[in-house]
Amino acid sequence: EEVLLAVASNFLTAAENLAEVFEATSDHSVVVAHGSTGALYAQIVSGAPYDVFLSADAERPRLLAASGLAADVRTYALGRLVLVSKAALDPGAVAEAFAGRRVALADPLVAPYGAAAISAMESLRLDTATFQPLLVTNVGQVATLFVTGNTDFAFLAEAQLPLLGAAEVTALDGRYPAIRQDAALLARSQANPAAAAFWAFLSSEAAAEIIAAKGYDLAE
Amino acid sequence: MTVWPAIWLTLKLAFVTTAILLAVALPLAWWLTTTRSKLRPVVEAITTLPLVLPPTVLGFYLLILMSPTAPFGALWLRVTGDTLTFSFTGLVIASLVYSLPFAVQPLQTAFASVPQPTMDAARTLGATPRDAFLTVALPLARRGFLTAGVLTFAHTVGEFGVVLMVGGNIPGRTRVISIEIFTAVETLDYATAHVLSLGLLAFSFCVLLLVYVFNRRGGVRVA
Amino acid sequence: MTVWPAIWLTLKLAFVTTAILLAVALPLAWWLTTTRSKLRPVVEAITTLPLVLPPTVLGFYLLILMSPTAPFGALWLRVTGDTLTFSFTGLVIASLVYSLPFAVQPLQTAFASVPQPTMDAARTLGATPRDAFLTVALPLARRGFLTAGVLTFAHTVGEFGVVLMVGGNIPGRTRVISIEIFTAVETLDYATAHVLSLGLLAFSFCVLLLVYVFNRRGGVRVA
Amino acid sequence: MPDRLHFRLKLRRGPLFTLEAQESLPMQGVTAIVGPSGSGKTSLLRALAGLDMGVAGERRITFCNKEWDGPGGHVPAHERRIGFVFQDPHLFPHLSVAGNIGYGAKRCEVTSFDAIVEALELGPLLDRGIDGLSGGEARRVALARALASNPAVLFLDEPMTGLDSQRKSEFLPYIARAVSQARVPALYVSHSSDEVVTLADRVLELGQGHVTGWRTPPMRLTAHVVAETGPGVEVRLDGAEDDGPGASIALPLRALPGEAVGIGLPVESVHFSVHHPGAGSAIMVLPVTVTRPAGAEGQAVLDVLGQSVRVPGVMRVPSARTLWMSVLRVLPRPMVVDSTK
Amino acid sequence: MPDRLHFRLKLRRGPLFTLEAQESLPMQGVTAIVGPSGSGKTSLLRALAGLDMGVAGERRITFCNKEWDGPGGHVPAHERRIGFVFQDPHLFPHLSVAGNIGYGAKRCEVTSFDAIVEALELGPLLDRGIDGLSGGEARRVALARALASNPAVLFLDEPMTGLDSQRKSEFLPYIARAVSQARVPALYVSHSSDEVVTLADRVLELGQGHVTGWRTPPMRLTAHVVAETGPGVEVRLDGAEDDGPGASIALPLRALPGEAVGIGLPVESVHFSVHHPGAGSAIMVLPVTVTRPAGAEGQAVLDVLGQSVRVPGVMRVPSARTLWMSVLRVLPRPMVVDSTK
Ligand SMILES: Nc1ncnc2c1ncn2[C@@H]1O[C@H](COP(=O)(O)OP(=O)(O)OP(=O)(O)O)[C@@H](O)[C@H]1O
Ligand SMILES: Nc1ncnc2c1ncn2[C@@H]1O[C@H](COP(=O)(O)OP(=O)(O)OP(=O)(O)O)[C@@H](O)[C@H]1O
Ligand code: MOO
Ligand SMILES: [Mg+2]
Ligand SMILES: [Mg+2]
Repeated sequence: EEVLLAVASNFLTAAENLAEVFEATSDHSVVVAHGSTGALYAQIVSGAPYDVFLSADAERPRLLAASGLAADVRTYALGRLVLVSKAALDPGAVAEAFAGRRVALADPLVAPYGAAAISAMESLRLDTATFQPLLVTNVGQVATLFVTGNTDFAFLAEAQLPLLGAAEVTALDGRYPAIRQDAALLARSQANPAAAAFWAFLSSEAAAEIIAAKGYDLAE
Repeated sequence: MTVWPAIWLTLKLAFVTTAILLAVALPLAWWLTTTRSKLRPVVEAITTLPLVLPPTVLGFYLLILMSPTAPFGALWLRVTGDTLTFSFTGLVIASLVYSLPFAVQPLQTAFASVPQPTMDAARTLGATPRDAFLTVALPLARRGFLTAGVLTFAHTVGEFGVVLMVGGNIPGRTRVISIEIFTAVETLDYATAHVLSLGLLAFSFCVLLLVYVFNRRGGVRVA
Repeated sequence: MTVWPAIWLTLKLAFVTTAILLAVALPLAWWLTTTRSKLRPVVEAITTLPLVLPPTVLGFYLLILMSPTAPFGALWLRVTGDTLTFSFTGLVIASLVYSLPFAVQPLQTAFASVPQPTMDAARTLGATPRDAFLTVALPLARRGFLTAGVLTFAHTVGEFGVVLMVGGNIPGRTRVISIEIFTAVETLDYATAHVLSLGLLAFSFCVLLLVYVFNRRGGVRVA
Repeated sequence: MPDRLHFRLKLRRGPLFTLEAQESLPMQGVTAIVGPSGSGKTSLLRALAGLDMGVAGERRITFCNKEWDGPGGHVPAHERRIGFVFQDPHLFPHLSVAGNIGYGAKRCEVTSFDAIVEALELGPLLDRGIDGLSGGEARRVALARALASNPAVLFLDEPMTGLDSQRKSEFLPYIARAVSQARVPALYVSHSSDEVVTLADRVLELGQGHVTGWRTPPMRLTAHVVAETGPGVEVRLDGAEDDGPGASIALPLRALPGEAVGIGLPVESVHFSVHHPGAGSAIMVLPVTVTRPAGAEGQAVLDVLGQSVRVPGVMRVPSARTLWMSVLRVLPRPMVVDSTK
Repeated sequence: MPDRLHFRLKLRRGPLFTLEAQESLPMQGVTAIVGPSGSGKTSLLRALAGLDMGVAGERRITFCNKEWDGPGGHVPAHERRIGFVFQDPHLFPHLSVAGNIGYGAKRCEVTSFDAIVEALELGPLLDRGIDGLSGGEARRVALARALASNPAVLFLDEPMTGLDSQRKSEFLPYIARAVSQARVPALYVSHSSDEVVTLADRVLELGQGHVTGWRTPPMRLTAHVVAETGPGVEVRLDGAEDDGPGASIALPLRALPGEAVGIGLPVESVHFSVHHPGAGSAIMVLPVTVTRPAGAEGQAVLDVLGQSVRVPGVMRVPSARTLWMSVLRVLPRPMVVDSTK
């Protein structure tokens, strides 16, 4: 049997790790689709045949449950937002560093990490008129812009850092509301044994280890 | 990340779409070229519409139309037990709409340049309209047929926006090459992006070069 | 969410691209039609390439090429003080590449169907090659010119994949209609999606209908 | 009752031209259609063939008792079995010369493909494409294509255009033979009086879209082949006496001894005189009795060796009872005598 | 030294045909080019015009001491000032009739646009598009277009195709006048002996891609206009005596009194006889002296009212010292006498 995961971009590498381990320990297989949280949610609402949705927020899984599309919801990780730059950054002088430069972030409308980035900027008292914000659809693209040299600063998930290579990282702990990442077991997949097995695996010790190792906090 | 499922899926989609569209476009283009019906401009406009509309508009409407909650999508779900959105069948339907003008337009242009007197000659020689179509109009329009095939195939291979909206990017099911490259870039998997892009680039170039080398034609000369 | 900046941006992009491309494609298509050079198939293949490549391949290479850290992008940055990616200029460059075949192909087809004897007649009447091109080939190819213009414009309006990759969706700068619709659908803002899609649909349909009603032509008749 | 083609047509073409014609044509032999450029000859043939159906107007056509167009229905063009040679060749560009000729032949019981190819000297061209054919070559292919389609009637719109005189003089008799042997009637549009003299049994004239009447049919005498010579045949005019005038005329024509041959007399090569001109450059000098002088009632009628000949009005026949007719050139035409008669 | 067009050409067209020709043509009056279909007449004209440049081969052309093609360079087609009437009209489909005729005229000092339009009776068609033109109408527009471009030389490839005989007989003199008045020489491809007799000053024959030689020029007598009559003119043959034969011939021609007129004698309408035929249908009966009988050395030469006439080999001139020549039809041609001589 096969389980089809819809994974928010920030969690993609972690999900792939989880899938590997799950496939090794069960006789099920995993297919991973990814996108921004909002895009995946819209797809599910439009009938996309996902089994498990690993969101980057708590809101959308809750909406799914409320509309009966999700059979079960649980928090699987707490995300961490970071700001990366090419040169080292003084957390106190972010506004000066940003002035006139390009700053990439995910579109807050569809990506919770983008929404978190907006909160962080507010808490740093940054005026978006003083620099060039680049809004792209998800944190994966934010990373792309940074790596290809198309932006000087990027708001990313900590889990993405290993992909970037050389980069200066500024932690933003406390400057944004907690990013509670919930998972939803979709109602249409209750009969799918692979989905049920993965749902169980997600709350296992082994899974928690992988998630933590990737740069997430664990709920309580 | 293996790229073969995406390549296979893309080719399958392009082949199925091209085959169906050529079969549909041939009579349609001939009708548009020969009819004296008042409806012609309307049909012509509808046929051309997908060309002018952004893929996202198409994607949006197809998404609405094919969603399991819409009448058509619901009917499909009841009959086949499968949802149309985010499935291969859905992609084929979307591609058919999306690439329709690319099949119809070159054929129509080619048919329009079949000289009327030549068709008249065929008729006086005893050819029925159908016979004259098959033995004169079609052979004379063969370049248009080739162009229609190549364009439809290419356009389907290059389809992105519509697929992204009605297909998502589910590996092995709806993740075609264009989406795969997009995904590879997003996940900073430049190796895959390069392999796919370069491969497609080289492949396309070679195919086109072959087509053009073998398709030498007289053309106009001036100096 | 106001939709006007996106509409305005889209139209501006399409106009600029169409104007530049027609100017470039006209001599290029004529050269391709008349030349006897061995290079013709190669140039032809290169010209057609963007048609066959998924927008994401183009987007990927443009992203790499135009980035400020790449030689071309860096040069641009030094000369103009502006980066190419995520700017209107970058979008224009991407659109030029993306829509090139849509301008060249119809013109080439039209030029190829200009009869050689008619050009010969013009020459014996004292028309220089340039003169004959302007007064005979071009008027005879005017349908092709119109088609090239409409297709280029439409294709640029519908551009999505490339823009998504090299332009992002910066409101007022690079967020064109197709991206706006995509975003609206992703955020389940169906109201905006409907307004934009319906508007575009109605507008396109009317334009096409007008084109086709006024563009009545003889065509072939068989029965 | 002989077969006829009746038509009553009214068709508008453009703001200035209306074809409005009504006539009944015998469907035997060759009916020439003449008239100035733009008088509607091509329009008439196309209308009769059932092409240009889009143009509204009156349209009644009956061919050999079969209604082609009318209240009773409409026979589509491809069922009319018309061997149409258009004013321009309009060959199929995607087919070889042989493919062009065979196009119609394939769609019916094949007639004499090889004979046609030979008569038109198309053998060496058969495998070629039609690109690069010379003007006359293309024209011959178009002719062969129409002839090979086993037509019930031939519509020939200036079919000899661009053919050299040598080929024309070989090919006109060929058409004459085809028409009489296979009993395929023909409508023949031509501006050439030679062609009309050679082929036409009657001449219909058009002017500005209307039938303006029948012209005097071309002058013609009948003769019979007495011997085959190397390059052609020797014929004797019907009514000629042994060793008398017209007893032995050499013609460059393929025919069998005993066959009937029409001897067309081109107006511009017939010299009427009151005295015998003596030895000279004429092919034959024949005694002529004027049966009816030209006058108000119509053209002059002559008796030539017992054959009656009507003289077109343009000729100035001297007013005398007996004349000499010097014929400088004849245009022969084979005639298959109807064996059922 | 008179102006000439020298050429030496070798061009392959297809696997079977090679044009390999070399000749020097006087660039005065009309040079007819005749030959069977496919002999290379069109190919020759196109090569001389500098079209078909892509085909390799030898190419040396000098026109009136100016090198058109050769080691010294290449004059492009549009600078050769050739009024080319192609075998097919090839009109500009996007222009009106007037636009077509004016196309060349706009590119040079305009010559007699109106006169040409009038001569070809194109007035009523001027505002029309070229769609729906009849075969003859299209041909006339093509002719007018070439004539109006103020050419230095005319290349006419069967230009009278599809013209009715009425219009032909009006238009041939028009071309003759244009050629002689404006001193525009012409190369004239034709299969029609009438056209050749009317126009040609000399006749070049092609066969299978080669020049096969010069033919006997058409028989022609000179005359002068003595009076204008209503429909035409009355001319007197040079050398004719008052009230003698040839003193007064009516011709349907526009010309001014005193003008010279060439009287073409079509072979098939000239009757030589030893006796005077008496009153008859001939336009004129002239006494003839045989200066040189036909024989091994060549064609017969006759003396007609003091004018010398060479008789083509095909005619059987009776062997006698003096003959009568009955002329049944003449083809007149205006001749502007060279005033510089
Ligand atoms: N579509 C049209 N629009 C306007 N006029 C037309 C159209 N079709 C035909 N005509 C006119 O109708 C007239 C008759 O044309 P048609 O071709 O029948 O002449 P024709 O007798 O065959 O002449 P020709 O001997 O020159 O071939 C011409 O004057 C032509 O210009
Ligand atoms: N591209 C070509 N390929 C093959 N053969 C060709 C090509 N072009 C011309 N020919 C041949 O060359 C020969 C001469 O053609 P051309 O048109 O010069 O003849 P023409 O003397 O003008 O004949 P016509 O009187 O029939 O017009 C023809 O036999 C023709 O088939
Ligand atoms: O992982 Mo997200 O949904 O792009 O913030
Ligand atoms: Mg006609
Ligand atoms: Mg020719």
